[in-house]
Amino acid sequence: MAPPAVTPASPSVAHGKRFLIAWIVLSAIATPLVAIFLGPAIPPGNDSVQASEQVFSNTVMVSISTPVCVFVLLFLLYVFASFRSRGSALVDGPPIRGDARIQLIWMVVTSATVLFLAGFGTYELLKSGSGGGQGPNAAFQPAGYKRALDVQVIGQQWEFTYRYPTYGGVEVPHLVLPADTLIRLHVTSLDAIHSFWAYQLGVKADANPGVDNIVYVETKGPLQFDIHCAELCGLWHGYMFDTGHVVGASTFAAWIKRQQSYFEPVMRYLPPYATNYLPDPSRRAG
Amino acid sequence: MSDVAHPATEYSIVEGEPPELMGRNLNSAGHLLASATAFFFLAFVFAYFYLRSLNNDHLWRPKHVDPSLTLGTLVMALTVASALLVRLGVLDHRAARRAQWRLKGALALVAGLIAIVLQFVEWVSAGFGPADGGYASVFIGWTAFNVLFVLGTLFWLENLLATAFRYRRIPSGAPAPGEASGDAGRLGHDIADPLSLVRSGLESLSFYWAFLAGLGVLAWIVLYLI
Amino acid sequence: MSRTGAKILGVATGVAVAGILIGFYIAGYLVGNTPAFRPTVQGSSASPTVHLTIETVAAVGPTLAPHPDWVSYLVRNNSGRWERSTVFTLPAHATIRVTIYNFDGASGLRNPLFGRPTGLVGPELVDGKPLVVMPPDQPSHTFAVPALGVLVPLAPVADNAKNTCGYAPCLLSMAHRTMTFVFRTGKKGHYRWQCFVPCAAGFMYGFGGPMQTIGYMDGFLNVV
Amino acid sequence: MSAVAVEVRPPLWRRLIGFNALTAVVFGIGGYYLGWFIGHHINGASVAYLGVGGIDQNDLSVFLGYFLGVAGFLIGMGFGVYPWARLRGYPPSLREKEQQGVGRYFGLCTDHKVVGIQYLCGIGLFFFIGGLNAMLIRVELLSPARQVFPAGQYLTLVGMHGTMMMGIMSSAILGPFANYFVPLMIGARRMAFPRIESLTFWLLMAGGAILTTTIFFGGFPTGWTGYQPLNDQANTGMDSYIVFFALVGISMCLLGLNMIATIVTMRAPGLTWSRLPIFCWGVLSTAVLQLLAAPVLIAVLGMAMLDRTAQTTFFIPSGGGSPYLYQNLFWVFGHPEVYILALPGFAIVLELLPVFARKPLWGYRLAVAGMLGVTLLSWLVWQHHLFMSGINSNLRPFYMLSTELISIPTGFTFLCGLMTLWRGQIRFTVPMLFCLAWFFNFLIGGLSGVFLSDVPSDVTTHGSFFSMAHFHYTIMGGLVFTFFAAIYYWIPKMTGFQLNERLGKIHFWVMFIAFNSTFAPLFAAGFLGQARRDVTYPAHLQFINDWVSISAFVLGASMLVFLYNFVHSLLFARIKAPVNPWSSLSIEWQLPSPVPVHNFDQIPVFTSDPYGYGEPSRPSALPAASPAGGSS
Repeated sequence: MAPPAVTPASPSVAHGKRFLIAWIVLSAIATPLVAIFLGPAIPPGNDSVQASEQVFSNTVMVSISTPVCVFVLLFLLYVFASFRSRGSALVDGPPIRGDARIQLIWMVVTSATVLFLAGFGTYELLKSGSGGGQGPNAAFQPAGYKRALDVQVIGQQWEFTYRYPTYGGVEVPHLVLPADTLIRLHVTSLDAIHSFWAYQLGVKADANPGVDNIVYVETKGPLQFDIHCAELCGLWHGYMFDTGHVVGASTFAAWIKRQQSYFEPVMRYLPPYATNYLPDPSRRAG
Repeated sequence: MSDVAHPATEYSIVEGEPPELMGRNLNSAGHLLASATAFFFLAFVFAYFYLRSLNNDHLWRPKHVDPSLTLGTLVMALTVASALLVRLGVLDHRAARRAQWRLKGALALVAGLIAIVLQFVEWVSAGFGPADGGYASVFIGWTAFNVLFVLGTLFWLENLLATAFRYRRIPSGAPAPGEASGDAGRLGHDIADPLSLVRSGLESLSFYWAFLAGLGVLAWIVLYLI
Repeated sequence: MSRTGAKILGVATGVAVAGILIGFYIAGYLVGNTPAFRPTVQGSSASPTVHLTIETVAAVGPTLAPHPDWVSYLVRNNSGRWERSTVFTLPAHATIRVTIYNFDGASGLRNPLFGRPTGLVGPELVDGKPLVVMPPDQPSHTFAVPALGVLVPLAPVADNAKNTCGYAPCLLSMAHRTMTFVFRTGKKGHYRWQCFVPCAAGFMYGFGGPMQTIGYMDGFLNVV
Repeated sequence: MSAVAVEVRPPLWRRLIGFNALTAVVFGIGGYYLGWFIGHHINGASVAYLGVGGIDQNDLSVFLGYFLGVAGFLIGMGFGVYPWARLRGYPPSLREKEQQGVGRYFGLCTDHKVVGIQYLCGIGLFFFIGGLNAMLIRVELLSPARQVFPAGQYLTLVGMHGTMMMGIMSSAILGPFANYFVPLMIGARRMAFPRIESLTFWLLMAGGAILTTTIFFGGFPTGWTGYQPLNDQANTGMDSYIVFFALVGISMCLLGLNMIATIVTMRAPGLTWSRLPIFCWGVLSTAVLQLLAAPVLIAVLGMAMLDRTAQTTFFIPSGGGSPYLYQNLFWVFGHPEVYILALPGFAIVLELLPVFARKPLWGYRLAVAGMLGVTLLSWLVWQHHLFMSGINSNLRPFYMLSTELISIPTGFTFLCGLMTLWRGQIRFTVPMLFCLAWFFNFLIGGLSGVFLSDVPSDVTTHGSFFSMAHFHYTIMGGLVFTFFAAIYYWIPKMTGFQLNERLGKIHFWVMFIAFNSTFAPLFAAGFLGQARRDVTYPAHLQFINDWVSISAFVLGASMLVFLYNFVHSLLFARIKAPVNPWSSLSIEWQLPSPVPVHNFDQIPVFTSDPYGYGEPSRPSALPAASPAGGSS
């Protein structure tokens, strides 16, 4: 059996008050520091409106996380320093089995935080789509979406190609976008599931076969950005990357003209532009 | 050194267990198994309605994909009948009408087996293959896995029937013969009353089999009627 | 003491068995490595030139691979023999003159865009004639290096051709089409190349098996 | 056994013949080839897909081979004896003959304590194989472009690591520790279904072996999620994945069923629901998830199997199916699965803290509510894995909310754990260190999870190394750390021998530091644009990746420290452990070490929960006054 243990006399120090004051002070110092210095440094940067919104979201997240993080870590450190068992004798702590008040406060605080986060996320999401794939029929569209330039992103094993329906449906192997324009990307796939990730633009949308996954992005100034597949799609998934460009309007016009003329011969073989293409799995000569 | 156990204890002393424990275990197992089964077929129900709502490439259900309603209804009806018979068998067993339970149990087993045979007939005569669109896929998948579950349950039923037949001459409550556990290497026997265990298994089986038959009715409604 | 000895022996055996298993395990992964083929380099080191001769076969045959009926690329090595390697070591900023003999029939492209050759120096010649675009039902395969922008569709052997090649190695006396083209390697790096035609029949979407195994329809250009 | 004269042991070769692991392996291999030949007989060399054939891929023969192999394996293990007896009408036996000696660890044994130790070793084996895969992955990622393993092999490594860890480790606590200690904690002599208990273990082992054979079939390219239609497209190596995960699913489902039945029906007198040890509550909630989530996985894998063999088109959009169907169903299983991995961690932490803080568990009811809340909410969040997939985009706010709601019940666990420490008399033993590390790891994991649950922040982090680091913090930091806590805590009871405390502390500190040094930088790597499962990455991330790789090797080395400690302490040093080295009040520590076969002379009667530290009425369980059999 366990040796008889001694319950220590009730502590004279107001541990709870001491800890709470330390937490509030530390959080009050750390949170603004994190919000001002760390938050804006979190990628993906400010190269598109959506990317900027993500940075703002990340800043809010990391700022709210800071007091939580400080609370738990400080609590652990405080406990380690104050309540370690000293000496070799086995001593029992006070038999406290709970405290309804603390439980209630904790529930209220965590629930409020969580509800705030969910509300904030929803607001950010509905404002502009925030750069994530939102499928063919999202209820909320960003302002001015009717004037957006349509560009189709076609994932296939293992390359992205792009179609510009407003420019005769020309299809090209590299992505170039005009600057300062709201763009509606229609992401789809011809075979497995891919994910179109334009890192600096803050865009990620899965390419599913037979699905028109729409994502809005509003470009800013000229930019070179990385495109990468972010959903495992087979052997060359790791090599399914490319570099895209955001260019001025005149450069874009010249570029699209060059593409139209180079890919003119293949235009008559391309299927008519559609929001998705269903490949026929049985049509193979073998 | 310890109040509750010592390293070396006569094993035979600790052997006895409260006899109703097996019944309670089987009862809870029957319910848990039923809930797991429900989640299993939930996947197929979801697949049915999901693929139907998407109707990709208009291949949800081409015209010729139309399994025989007659055979489907027969399969369903036989399953339900079998479950009913088992339920009635339980009532017989409770009322110590053991010969009648054995008869109903055997009939239930036969009904279940015929249902499986008819299911095979339906697959062979369906006039469409698994590759003919979303409905065909769900139909084949759902019925195939249903047959597996039904087979397992019928095996359970057969076990109880076999025990009931084997010990049909032993009066209820009497100790079982030495080979009761079926394990030749075993010295003693731990089963006081094999027929009481048939009862506990039967109660549990009856619940599960009724549940599975209910899932069969659901499958019939979903796959044939809507 | 002998008990301890037995235990030590037991643990040592365990360690040895584990070591051997781990060795086999890692080796199992490494054997998938296709040996690289290094063609001879001609010309000055400032403007090196490499000639690559490649053939595509409908079935690689029992002598060359563990999967005899997989479709595959083969390369003519420096001693003139056909070798199943798809990893080529090439110099940087070099001119690569490629000849591809295609012995396979038409499969058809999923994306018709890939019927248009891109990224070449000069035109792609099919049996000596320059190619502008290939209709999407035609190509057997493509030779594509996306990171270099290179894409070359391969013309098929006609369905009714006589003397078709069943499996490798195929002789030039058999029915085939010849593609010649020139491209330039860029800066140093590892470039994957692949086929874009769903040519691996028998698999969903034609992109399984050889299409997803290095050494058949996929490979690397190690530009050094 | 009763008074039988000392038996003369038959010679070794005689003991090897019979139902045991050796026979099982032989039968398993035989069964595989039988199935393989049947499959080829039915289909020839190739499954003709949609009428187009000609490639030597016959998935049917591989599946049949695996199924008959597993059947042969189980029959060889002795699982055929019972159904065969039942088929002929013999009634069930409550206990099979208990075996003696080392042999019982290599066969069907219905003693829950033997199964617990089997699980510990078996899971440990596959944990090390999975860990070795991780080491190989990090070798590959030392360089941004150079290929150590060819691209396809790399994907197989990634897939095997993920699948092995997710599959095998979902029984990491429930397998060894719940099987061993739940019957003890609730005052029972056995699990409700001892044969099923053994079956879950051997199914898991058969599955692990099958997954390892994927190398011979060309591996599989899909990672642990097995997304369609890549899954339909892949080599026969994919079949190993499907069979493995289906076996794991069956094993998990039965394990959960057995646990629930045991806890519900077999509690000793006086052990009311509010006296149940918190570990049992954690096991119960995990078991509920296992019981209900695993069938969905089995069903969706069944569909994938039919797609690959019978050529149905569940997941092929141009055949009337949809890949979304797979994603939905997989994550309906997949998210509860994540909590199947995390909840036992909560349970271990809350169970161990009172012992080492010498205080009652703070807020017992809140802790239970937290676990049950997680159990419930984990069913409502699965589409947050599909935030970027374009599916049901108008439901994203709901899934965002439900996902973030989970942090409330998780917060209960934190509150209860932290408040148990408050004013305690904390002893920093090795198990306690691992539990305390859980707070740190799960804090980071949980906070990073908030980024992933928020759609705008998720855009960049989704599918990147950020999410990978997140779930390693929650699963490795949450499960594996508590797994080791449980090992260090309970091994003295399971074996009767002490583990070396000094080595344990070295293990802890190396593991803790290396773990954080491995996964913390990966948050940055993800934010900087490194996608998961990529064999390449941008060149400017090489420093981070090299740092991570080296830390990962140190992390791997820390496991070797543990292994050395384990083998050395239990085989060579063999220092007898005190019966109750931690002075715990829990009932398993009142039993002799190792626990006798029958557990209890008499079924105990419980008078309180086992957390009465510092309270005057200490004993939580009394020996029953009446002889055995008088329970409830």
